[in-house]
Amino acid sequence: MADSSLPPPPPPPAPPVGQPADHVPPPPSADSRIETPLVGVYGVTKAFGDVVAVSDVSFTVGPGITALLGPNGAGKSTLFRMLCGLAAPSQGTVQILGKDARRDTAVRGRIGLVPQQDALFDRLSAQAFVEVAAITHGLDRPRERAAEVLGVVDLDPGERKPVGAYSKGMRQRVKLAAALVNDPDVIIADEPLNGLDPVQRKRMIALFRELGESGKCVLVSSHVLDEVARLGSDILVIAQGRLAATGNFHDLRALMDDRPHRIHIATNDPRALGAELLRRAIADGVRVIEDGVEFDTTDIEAFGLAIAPVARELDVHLNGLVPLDDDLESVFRYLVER
Amino acid sequence: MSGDAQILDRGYRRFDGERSGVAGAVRSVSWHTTRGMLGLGRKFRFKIVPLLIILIGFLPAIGFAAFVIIASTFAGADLFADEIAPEYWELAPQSIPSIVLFIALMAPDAIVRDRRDGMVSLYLTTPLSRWSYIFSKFIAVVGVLAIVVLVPTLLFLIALTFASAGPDGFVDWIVVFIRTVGSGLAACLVYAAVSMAASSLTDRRSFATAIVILTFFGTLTTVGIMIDVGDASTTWQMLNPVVMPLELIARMFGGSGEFPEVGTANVYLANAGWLAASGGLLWWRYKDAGV
Amino acid sequence: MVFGTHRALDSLDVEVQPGVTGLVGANGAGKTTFMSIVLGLRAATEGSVTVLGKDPRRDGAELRSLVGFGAERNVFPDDMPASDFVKHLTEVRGVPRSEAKSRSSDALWLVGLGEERFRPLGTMSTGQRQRVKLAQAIAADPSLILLDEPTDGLDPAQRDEILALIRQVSTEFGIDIMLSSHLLEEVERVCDSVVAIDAGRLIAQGRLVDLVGDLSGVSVELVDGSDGLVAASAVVAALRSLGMDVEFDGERPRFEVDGPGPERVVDAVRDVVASEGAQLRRIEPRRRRLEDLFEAAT
Amino acid sequence: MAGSVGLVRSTVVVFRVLLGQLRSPARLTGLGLLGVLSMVISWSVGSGADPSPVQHLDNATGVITLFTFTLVLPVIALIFGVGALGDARDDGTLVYLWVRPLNQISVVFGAWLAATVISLPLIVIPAALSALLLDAGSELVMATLVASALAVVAYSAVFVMLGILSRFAVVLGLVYVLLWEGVVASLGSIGAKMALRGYANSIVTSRTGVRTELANSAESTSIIIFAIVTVVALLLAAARLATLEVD
Repeated sequence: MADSSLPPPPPPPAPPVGQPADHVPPPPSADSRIETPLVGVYGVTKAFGDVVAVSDVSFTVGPGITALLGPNGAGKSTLFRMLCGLAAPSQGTVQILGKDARRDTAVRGRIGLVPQQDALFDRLSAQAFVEVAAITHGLDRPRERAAEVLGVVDLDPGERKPVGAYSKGMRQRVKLAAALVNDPDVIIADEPLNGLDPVQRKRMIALFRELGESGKCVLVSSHVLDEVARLGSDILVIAQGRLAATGNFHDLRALMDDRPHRIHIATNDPRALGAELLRRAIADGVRVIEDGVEFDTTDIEAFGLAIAPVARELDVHLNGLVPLDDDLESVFRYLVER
Repeated sequence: MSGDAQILDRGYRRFDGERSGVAGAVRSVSWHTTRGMLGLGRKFRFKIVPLLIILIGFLPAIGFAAFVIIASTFAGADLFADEIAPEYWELAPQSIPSIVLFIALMAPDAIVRDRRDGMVSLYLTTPLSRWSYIFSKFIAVVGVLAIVVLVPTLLFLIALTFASAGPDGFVDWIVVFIRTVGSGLAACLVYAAVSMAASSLTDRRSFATAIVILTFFGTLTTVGIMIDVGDASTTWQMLNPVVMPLELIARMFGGSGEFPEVGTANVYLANAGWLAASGGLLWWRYKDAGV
Repeated sequence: MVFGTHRALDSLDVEVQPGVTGLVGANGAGKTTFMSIVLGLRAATEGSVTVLGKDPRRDGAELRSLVGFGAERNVFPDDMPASDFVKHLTEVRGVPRSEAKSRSSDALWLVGLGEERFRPLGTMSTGQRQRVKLAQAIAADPSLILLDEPTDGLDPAQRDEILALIRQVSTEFGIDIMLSSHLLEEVERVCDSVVAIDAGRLIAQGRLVDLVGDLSGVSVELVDGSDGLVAASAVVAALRSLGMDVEFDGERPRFEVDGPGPERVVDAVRDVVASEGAQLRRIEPRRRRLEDLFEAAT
Repeated sequence: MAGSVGLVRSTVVVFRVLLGQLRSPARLTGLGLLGVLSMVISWSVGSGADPSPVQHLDNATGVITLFTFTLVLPVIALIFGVGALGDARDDGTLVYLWVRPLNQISVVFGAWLAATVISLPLIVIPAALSALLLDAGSELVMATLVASALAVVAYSAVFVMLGILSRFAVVLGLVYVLLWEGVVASLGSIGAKMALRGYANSIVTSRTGVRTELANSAESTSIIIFAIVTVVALLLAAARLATLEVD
């Protein structure tokens, strides 16, 4: 199916586990070709003069939410701009729904972009701004569609105030509405929740999850890892312009076998529990601290299965069990530090 | 082990000395602005324009002073008594070129940079208020402009005194000195205010220079054409911000400059008008400045 | 406080405690208005305000020399070296010139800027510039520092550093701080007390430890994945049969268990998980989060 | 679902959006003042006593071609022409017209329409009123109307192109207007051929008989040249837009 004029894309690496196994596979939309991923990046390099923003990155993304993470200046925004056709890669190819958005303007109609910059057409009202997006997408009922999608982001279509006078949080939701008006198959959002207050943030996270579960490909970048963890667990990590990791961050943590899992257990008899787990070689290291005991283990699965039965056997209370470096924050730090 | 070894706490030190309040704030902002305009503490290329402007202002004065001093030591002091005795109010206009360059290139720097760099809102979180901030900028601009205008004028005055074509008698000299400084400063106030107000309309330096030039020379040419070609009455010159301050200097000496037809009251009114308009515009541009 | 026609702050009565206070949830208008009033740049339409025992409108100038400020906007004089920037602002806040030079140098060391302090601000990273912002705020020895979304635009590593610095300024330097933020997790991590506003109305205020904290019972999490979900439902059913009340949304393998006596609850969870052979990931005391406060109020 | 958007429909929506953005109060008042200035000058020249009607027509035509066509018209067309697409590219709103299934020609066409439509009233009305105030005969008024309207169309296209070609479009535009058209064009006939103002002046000369600077062709030639310049400028702009890296 690859377009002959394009260099045949190198066989994409095993696509990341699009969804944790338990997610019901998305309903096959009419024209989705199973073998073409929604978003494909093959051997892409992008340099501005002698500054290499992105160097030889390849990945594919399927339906669902995938979070693009990376330190400031790692090349995330450049990557997003190439995906939407705003910029051309110096080397390699970028495909959305199998097409290059830089050359094929039709496919741009199936992309929903939430840009990072804050600028809008300041003199328009929210309704007018989203209507412009609807018209430029060629929708036939722009006014109704705009009002509908403004409702989805809790904005009042009747509000006459120009968006220039809106607060940062409200402008962010206008941008989101404009990105959803054409019911896109691929949503690319560069720090979409920046500036939202807690209530709006929670609603927008729920909205993104819904979009992901409905089979759309939602690619979100963010610096707030708590927020990313609530969106989903599939991540793409970029550091210094290179791809550092792809996939579910729990699996990624498990892959890091050079870093034992550290788990803190609060119990009334830390020494007994510690000794027993060591004896059974379930844990490799133990540190007793005031209110409990810290374990190191390389086999997190065995540990998780054994801890409750052992505690029951010794009849000690299992008041708390907290993995210290299993969360996204630690996974990200280990990946980017390297 | 000597008893006086000690490990000092390098932590955070409190400051409970005297704080200088608004006065100190105005002083440091106006000094900071002056340094900025003169390019001090900045890369060399920022020093070129200020140096050029000051040179243009000083050269004629230094040249004239040197010529007079040398000539009078050889050919006797009274040689020049009558030929070169210009009226005192004709000394300041000698530095018109540097005034023009100053208001177009240096004054905007005082205003525009803070707006573009977000410093205005930062200053408002210090003891400065909007008015004290504008005032500190005003002092800086008037100060530097005074150097460009007054120092050459005083050089001329001293040279004239050497050539014994200056005011005779010590008291008379002091009166002329005070009048020169007073009128010169008055002119600087108007030039500074108008150029600051014009530059406050934009955040970009190039646009600010364009607006200042348009304000001063747009009005100059329009009034000129109206009078020369359209035979409008000369009182229209009141709308000419380049000429009015110079007329003010002449009138403060009791004489009259290029436009005697414009009544002295009108000259004062025109200058006051330009000052008020600039103050009003500056207030409007800064009234919403905030955090 | 009516701001134009839009009521930015609605009859707010707030006492800010010493230590680090988080101003949370205020939307754009509310937050800027609040800070402008505290700094005496704008008057409240009704009601009275005292900051550090002073009335901001009457003795604003004196007050502002005692308040450090870190603006949200990341706009700086690009060609000015950070050292000059901090020294200048310290002087403008009333500290004599000689004293200002040494104090600004100390402040830059304390926020972790060594040699790079002499580089122009335009060439610095967002992380470094946030540090300069903090240095400028502490150099004049303020009694209170206002920080407007200090972690905005920072990546995770830079975020941790700035939050640690803020903590250090409060505990080690003994300067009270009020920071605005939209991220409840960060506020919980770094603040001592919180003022929560939603659409101009006060939702909650007080020390964090009183507002948020442990509840009775535990929240349990099994390993992710579909078999985790199956195991969770089985464990939940078993626990309910033992008379425990369990909250479980069925979407993710997590549930909250409560019942008579903390130890009986913990042991019940332990025994059921062991008998079901489920893979345990996390057991934590149930906590009321700031988020739940917002949830309840809207 | 989103097919490719019709050329006319997308041009109209781009036109409406960019026109809204150009209508900033600061620009309108500032450039409006420029028009008022030319009227004040024309009023004073018009009411001044002149030795002979021929000399008066000469003076009047001088005001129009030397003040209005040299300063007012190009500066206003420059600010709006460059602003039409230049502002959108600089502040990052161009992305809302780019990541869309529409032919980018309509973006350039819409921008040109917006620049022209907003410049026309600000230029042609003061120019016509100036001609009236100069009261030097109706030929001058008609000539000013026709010449200024057509010139705006061509200038706007050139400046829209400039706005996309370079980030320093305003400075480059001023250099073209003041240096090229002001100085170089008057040195040789090739230069004159390249200066749009020459064709505007030609229309005035052919209608009033008064010799004007750089005038070198009949009215019909000027109209054709304006048309060609407009089309070529827009095509170049579209070509550049397609290869542009948008933030």
